[in-house]
Amino acid sequence: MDSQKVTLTEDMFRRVGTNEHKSESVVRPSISYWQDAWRRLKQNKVALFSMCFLIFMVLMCIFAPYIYPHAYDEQIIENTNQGPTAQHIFGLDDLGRDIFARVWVGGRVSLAIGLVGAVVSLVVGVIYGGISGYFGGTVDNIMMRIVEVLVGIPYMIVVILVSIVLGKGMGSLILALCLTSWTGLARLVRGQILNLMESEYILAAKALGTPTYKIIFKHLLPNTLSVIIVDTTFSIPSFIFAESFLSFIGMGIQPPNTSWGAMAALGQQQMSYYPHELLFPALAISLTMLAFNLLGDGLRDAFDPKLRQ
Amino acid sequence: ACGGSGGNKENGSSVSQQEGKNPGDGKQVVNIAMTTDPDILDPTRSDDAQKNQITLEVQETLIRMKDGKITPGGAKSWETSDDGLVWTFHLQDNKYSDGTPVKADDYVNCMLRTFDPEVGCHNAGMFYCIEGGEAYNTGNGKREDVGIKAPDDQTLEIHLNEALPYFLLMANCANLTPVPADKTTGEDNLTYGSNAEGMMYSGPFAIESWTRGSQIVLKKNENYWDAENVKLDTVNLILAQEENTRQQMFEEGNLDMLTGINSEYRKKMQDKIDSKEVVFEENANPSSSYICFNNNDPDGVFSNAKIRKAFSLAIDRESFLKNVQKKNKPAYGLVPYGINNEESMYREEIEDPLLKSKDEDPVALFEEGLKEIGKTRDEITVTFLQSNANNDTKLNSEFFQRQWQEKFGITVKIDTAADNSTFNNTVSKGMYQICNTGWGADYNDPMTFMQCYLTGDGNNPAFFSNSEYDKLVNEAKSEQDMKTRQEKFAKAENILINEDAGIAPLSYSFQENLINKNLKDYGINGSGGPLIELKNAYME
Amino acid sequence: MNTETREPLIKVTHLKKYFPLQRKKVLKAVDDVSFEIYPGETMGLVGESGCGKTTCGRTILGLYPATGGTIHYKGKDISQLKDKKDLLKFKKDVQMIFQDPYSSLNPRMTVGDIISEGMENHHLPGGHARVQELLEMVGLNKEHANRFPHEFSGGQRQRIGIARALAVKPEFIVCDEPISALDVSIQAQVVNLLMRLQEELGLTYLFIAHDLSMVRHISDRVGVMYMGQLVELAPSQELYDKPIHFYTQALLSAIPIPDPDIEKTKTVLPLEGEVGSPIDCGPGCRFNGRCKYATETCRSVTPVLKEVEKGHFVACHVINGET
Amino acid sequence: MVKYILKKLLYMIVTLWIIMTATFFMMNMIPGDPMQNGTKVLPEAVAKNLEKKWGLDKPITERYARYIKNFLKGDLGESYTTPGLTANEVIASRLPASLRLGLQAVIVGLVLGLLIGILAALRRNTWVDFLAIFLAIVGVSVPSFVFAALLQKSLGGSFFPIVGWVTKGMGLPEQFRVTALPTLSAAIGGMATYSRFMRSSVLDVLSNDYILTARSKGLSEGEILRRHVLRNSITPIISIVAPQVAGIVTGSFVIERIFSIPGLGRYYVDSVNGRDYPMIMATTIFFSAIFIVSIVVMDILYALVDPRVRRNLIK
Amino acid sequence: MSHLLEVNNLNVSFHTYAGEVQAVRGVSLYLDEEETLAIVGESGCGKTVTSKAIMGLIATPPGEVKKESEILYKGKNILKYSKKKWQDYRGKEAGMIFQDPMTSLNPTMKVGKQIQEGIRKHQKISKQEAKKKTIELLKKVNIPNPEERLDQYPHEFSGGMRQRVMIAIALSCNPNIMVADEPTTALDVTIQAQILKLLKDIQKSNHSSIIMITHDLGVVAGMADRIAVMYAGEIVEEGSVRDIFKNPQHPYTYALLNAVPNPELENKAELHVIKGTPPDLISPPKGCAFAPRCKCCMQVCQEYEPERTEISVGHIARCWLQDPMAKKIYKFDDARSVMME
Ligand SMILES: Nc1ncnc2c1ncn2[C@@H]1O[C@H](COP(=O)(O)OP(=O)(O)OP(=O)(O)O)[C@@H](O)[C@H]1O
Ligand SMILES: Nc1ncnc2c1ncn2[C@@H]1O[C@H](COP(=O)(O)OP(=O)(O)OP(=O)(O)O)[C@@H](O)[C@H]1O
Ligand SMILES: [Mg+2]
Ligand SMILES: [Mg+2]
Repeated sequence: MDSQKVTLTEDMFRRVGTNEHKSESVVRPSISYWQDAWRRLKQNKVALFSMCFLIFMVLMCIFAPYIYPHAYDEQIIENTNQGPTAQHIFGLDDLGRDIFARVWVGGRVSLAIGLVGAVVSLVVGVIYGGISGYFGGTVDNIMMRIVEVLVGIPYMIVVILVSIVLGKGMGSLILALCLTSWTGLARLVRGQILNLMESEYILAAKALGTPTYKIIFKHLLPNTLSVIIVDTTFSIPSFIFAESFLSFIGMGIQPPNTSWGAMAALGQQQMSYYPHELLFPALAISLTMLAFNLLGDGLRDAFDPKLRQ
Repeated sequence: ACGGSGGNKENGSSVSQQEGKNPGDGKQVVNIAMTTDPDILDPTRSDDAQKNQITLEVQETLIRMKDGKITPGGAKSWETSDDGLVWTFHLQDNKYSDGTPVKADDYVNCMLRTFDPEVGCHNAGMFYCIEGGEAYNTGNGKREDVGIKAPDDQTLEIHLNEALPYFLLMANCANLTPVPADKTTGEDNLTYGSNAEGMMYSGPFAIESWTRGSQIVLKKNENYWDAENVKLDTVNLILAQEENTRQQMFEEGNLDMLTGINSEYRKKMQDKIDSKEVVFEENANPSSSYICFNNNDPDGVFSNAKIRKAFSLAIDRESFLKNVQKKNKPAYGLVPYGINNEESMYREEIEDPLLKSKDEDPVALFEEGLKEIGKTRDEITVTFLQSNANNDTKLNSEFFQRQWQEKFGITVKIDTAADNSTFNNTVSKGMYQICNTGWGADYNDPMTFMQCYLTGDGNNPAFFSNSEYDKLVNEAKSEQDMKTRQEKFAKAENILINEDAGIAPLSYSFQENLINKNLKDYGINGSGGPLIELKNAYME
Repeated sequence: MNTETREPLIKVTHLKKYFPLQRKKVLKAVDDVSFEIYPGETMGLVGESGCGKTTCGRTILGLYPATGGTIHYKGKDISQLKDKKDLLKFKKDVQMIFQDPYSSLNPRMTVGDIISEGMENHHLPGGHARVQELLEMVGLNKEHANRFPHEFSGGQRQRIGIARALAVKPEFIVCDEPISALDVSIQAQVVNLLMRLQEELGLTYLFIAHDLSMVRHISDRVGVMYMGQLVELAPSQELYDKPIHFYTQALLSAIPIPDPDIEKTKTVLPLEGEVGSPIDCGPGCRFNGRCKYATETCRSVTPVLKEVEKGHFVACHVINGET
Repeated sequence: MVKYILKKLLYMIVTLWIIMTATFFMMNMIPGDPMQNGTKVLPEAVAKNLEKKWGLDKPITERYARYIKNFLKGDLGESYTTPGLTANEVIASRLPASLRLGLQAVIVGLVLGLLIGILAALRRNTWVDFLAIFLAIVGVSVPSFVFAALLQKSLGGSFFPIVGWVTKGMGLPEQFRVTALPTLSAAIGGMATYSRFMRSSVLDVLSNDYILTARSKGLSEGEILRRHVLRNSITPIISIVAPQVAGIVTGSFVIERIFSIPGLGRYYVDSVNGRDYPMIMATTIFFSAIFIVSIVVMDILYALVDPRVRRNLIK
Repeated sequence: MSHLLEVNNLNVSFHTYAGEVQAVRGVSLYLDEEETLAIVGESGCGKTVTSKAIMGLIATPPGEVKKESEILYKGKNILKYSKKKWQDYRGKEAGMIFQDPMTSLNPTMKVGKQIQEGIRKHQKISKQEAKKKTIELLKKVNIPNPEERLDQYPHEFSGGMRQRVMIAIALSCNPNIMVADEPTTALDVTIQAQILKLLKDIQKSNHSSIIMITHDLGVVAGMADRIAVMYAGEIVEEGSVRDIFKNPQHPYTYALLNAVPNPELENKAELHVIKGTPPDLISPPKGCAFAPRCKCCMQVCQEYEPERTEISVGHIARCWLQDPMAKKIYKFDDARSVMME
């Protein structure tokens, strides 16, 4: 302090007055919501890595089958169940097919189904739950009873009916997948929205004459984003397994095409003798899941402006 | 299991514990797995291997097989009339576990219930050879007119429509066991066998407790006519539906027998087998698996015999059995090993019919067939209907798919039936092209297989129809000369499998079993009788 | 101020708002309140917390359906506004600044979106430029449009709320305790802003607060509420100088004064006795349990607003200790 | 409260009725019939006879009316696949095991899930947290039957029996041993979900002001966790448990199969498979009832835990 | 001379995504027995953080109490306390009344239990006795029918009543120090008056000291013995009530006093405001933190931090205007009138 004093001159005690502009300009550079979310996502190393991993998986699913020398349906029948070798790095399955090739072919189906299923039930669940929660009262009561009815009817019967009415194919597979899968999310969203309806900003929006659909989509849903993300990322494996179940009963993809779920189900039988047949598809599912979840966590944080500093 | 045997741990599985806790030297306990959960133990309705296994330990059939030979069971002797149409059985002095004597009427009652339309027994068709049976069963006849009578308490008379040389072999069916009429009156006619308490036990063992979905405990029946030769005190039948589970239980000593193991497991256990720690045994299990072509194919593909045969020949059965199924033996005929024609084993006498054509080129045949039906290769898409029983069925179809696609350059689609019911429904209505099914012997005679492919038979999923075949098989029914009979069968089989290729045989089933080395004198039956005969077994 | 001759902008007559509770009980949040607000004036509304100020304001705006009574806006009964277009127009004309600056802004919307929401709803032109203009009008920065509510202090948030209300060019604004949650220096900023806007845009305010000193400063007339009822209504200076109702007197005496000498000597009129409950209350003056002058009449007859002096209304049976 | 429950009961009855009706008509629309069950084909006359016995020859509306009539009398009909047993008997004998397995699994899943979730929240961004996320993900992405098989392989043996279930007269310790592995296998999926939700819920609660109040009283961290954090963070979990309870009860048929548990799960699958109409209806009714009841129970629990909700609930 | 509580050079930072928020920067203050110290200042200037630091309630992470900080209670540095000692200190020696009564009570715990918790923790007494004590406390804070109220939940209480419950909790172990963080901001004036009276009464009967945090100068005038004025994490002026109200020496203090509407002001006249916003504490300005908003700002203010200058005994200000050199150029009154413009 003393050292400072020395430098003080009378000049320095001249009045400069307020510099309002300066006091206001302690602002940080302002960027848009999406830019900011993206910036924050980039800062999250784990989420970024997960995203790269997922992109890698997708690229592999698209291209690997073209590059890899072994076809996914080629049966090297003499060497069934062979463990990993230099030639077949993930080994062969119980019909002597290359598991590495099959993992990527199966990934096409599983990733697509996982994503489509997640997106469809996300959309349906969110809209349904949103409407139910927003209107409350009798509407809510009836809508929730419908959910209960849907969950109550035996799934097998519904699925068989779907396959009869629509035939077997991707469309009916997705329909069967999503028929009840959205109900959990719908209930979750509804609960959240019932809470949010108490918020004053909803009242404010009503006072401004904001139409109902806008209140739901602009005010309510964004604020339930974190549960939605968690639930959705968590639901992906259940779609992957549901697909394998539906394929098993003949609704999904037809052999020799395959999926991770189907491979895992097959591998599970061989678990004690040929663990590699379960290991690789299970690993593919788990790692993808892990990546989805970590990315989901990152997204949730990135989209939460409260965490923005 | 615990009779001082070294391999067993003190704390067995919970289910065997109540009984097996005290490994006193006198205790004779055996633990066997149930692979499915039996729904009813009414002998009349015992229509699958699992139910047979249980029923035949606790009920006494007229005869019992021992080492492939017919031995007296509930009947101590029997004779047939000269025309072969009337069988007379003289019964043992047998008693039910509660001490009531077994009467001939009880056998009559059981058989009558088999035909009783109210009961709806799946096995009834097998016994249509009994006079008046079919009529009663289908509602066109009266109960009194069925040709099974009890002139006195110890005598049973059975009147047949035709002189079937193999009828005696059907006498170890659960449908020919005693069920007292007073237990099956009114409501009980339908509910008999749904709980352990309401049943009567005439066999070497009696059910002591039945926990549905879990286990059945059998106790020695002290009133059994041959009780002195029954050495086991207790048999625990433990439900274990997963193969892995059963294997682990066997290794832990919770099971004394493991049937139908696969080659992987055998390899794993080979050391123990070699060192005689466990006993390995193989037996023919007379059932065969085959591919059914829809001979009435609505698409007009498999109505052509050449195409059928091409498809049949295109399958590399050796590779299939060795690399995919890893058990059983390749089949080129219908009648499996373990089926006798009188004394001789049919399959050992008669060469597999398809072997004759083994060297024919399937592709050439296929092309000929195509020409006949006037289609080109590209026009053909074939759909394989697959049941969704388990992952193995899937594997099999994918193997066939690949084989056909590769060889014929056509598209083979796999269509999976949503469930059992759908599969049966689709097949029985003929709304499929190819599917995979099989048949297991009901009794130890080729007829049990051959009669299925008679024109219009209910169990003819291929809708196979060949008048020559019909003629041969029908003649064989009452042919008393065994040699001629065998020839007729051989000719018929050749028509079905080779000439007309109505179906494509895949495999004969062989069972590999592992047995606790201390278990002695058990029997493993092929056709008829309990799968595992424990009447004389004991633990060393 | 010669307000009487003019046509009132808002006319509230016998307004009632009851909230049904469990077991058939009702909470009478607003019970028979009547007053008028004239164009261009600020009417203050004070009273202790929970006395129904917010409810009153929201009912006037039609955010809560009224249980009884009528509200006329520019001579039209708002409960009769059935036409969608009319309703939208009404929602454009009247606005509210919410009490709680924290919960009244959607945390996931940028300030720009919050402000432009109303403009979009009413298809008002201007877009981005108008948002910036509004931000500057309320003393915020242009760049703030891209930020989120939580990045602002309470005072700034309150100003966002004000900008949101102003965006639709309303004529009448209910300011629901816009300053209670703020610290002194920011309170002053917000009040200045409101006054400036009134001057520039000719707005009419219903200014709700419980801090009498601020209300006095901004309002032309002030109403005092107690448990759902209006107990006193007078021009602000008049009310401050000559409070009549005992509750008003107590309220005024409790205002802390930022001067240690006065503070240490001043006496706060004690408000003792039973605080009544707005749930299923019967007739009688709601204040009687805490009023030292209460008589039998006070317990049985509900007092109505009487004009004691010109423009000064009081609802009390016992004025200045005399019956 | 009583009124609330009565009202819910009424809703439940209506919902159940709709489920029953829909199921009844839908199951009759799918192909296949109960006669084509076994490996052998029934003679047509016999099949006709059975059809008549089961009333399948009547028009569907008449059958529906009769079903409802019988249902109201408490008669669910006779199972086709287990002749001699009425659906009532099957349910009565099998439901306890399923319910027990389901409830034990939910409880174990909850306890473990909550514990993991709490630990993860308290040790946020440490290896504990990461391990918890990892566990959760493994928990959802590996199916329960794989876990069951692994558990059986690794722990099954003399202490934890490989198959079997509680029988009469078993002591508590023994019941524990018998049920441990199946319960654990069925619990893992739920555990994963609960731990994830619990983690964020605990974090939410920890950021509340009343935690500071509790600290300012001088309470130790343990006391704060027990008294203040737990109760408040469990409330959001409760609402996701309800569907899971029903899910575990219906979804445990694989586990029931692997461990030979005499539960109802088998019928849920097999009854459709064999077109055992009375059993389809019976299992549907029971599982739906369990689902709906668990939702109501959870609502009530929610109210018990959170006094604020209590008020709204009654309203 | 030793004070009951002495805070020396308190520095608290929060580590956030954006960087380190230096919320409290070198605060020093003291508190004597039976004294009321008021801390005033704009929102966000670090009042709550300071009080939380005194209670040891700064959550780490993200918070961090810097090493050089010292808080002496009865001569002992509590920042060096073990967990156990902290638990004994909190509640028993020092109790805190939090800012927001709506969120500071556990919504799912009965009010009685929340009060008893602290009592039972610090005083080894039976449940019965604790209950009795709780009822006494509730009576003391003027809650009618305490016996029934005990078993109710916070949401069944009005805001004022909740704040009283908070006070009861803070009082439950007769602490020597009561830290009251804006105890009345959420309340209306009548209730505010009651609560303030209550606090004063309790202080008298328990001989305790109060740290009162508020931005309501009226409240301060009525309650405080001494006042510390904070701005942007620093104490800018400190002195007795009269010093601050009658003889303020820091421009921020003038401005603060000036912003309150006073009865002399004409109806609807513009109120005096402090223009601008407080600095971002992630990068506090180089010189005096108030400089950008100060109408008397000099060049030196923008460059160098002012020092503590003692104006009279116990009256300290941190402002370059106190510098002898400034006094030469500026007249003190000038500065005041400039601020009041
Ligand atoms: N939606 C509602 N349902 C039930 N009661 C309500 C509702 N809104 C308000 N109340 C009750 O109505 C009464 C008046 O509430 P209101 O919010 O209008 O008071 P206020 O004067 O604005 O109080 P404050 O100064 O605390 O904002 C209170 O007792 C409150 O509990
Ligand atoms: N947990 C935290 N993380 C980051 N910054 C924080 C945290 N807590 C407080 N701060 C920052 O510390 C500074 C001082 O906050 P503090 O709560 O002490 O203000 P205050 O003076 O009590 O204001 P108010 O009057 O609004 O209560 C603020 O700028 C705030 O943003
Ligand atoms: Mg209000
Ligand atoms: Mg604060």
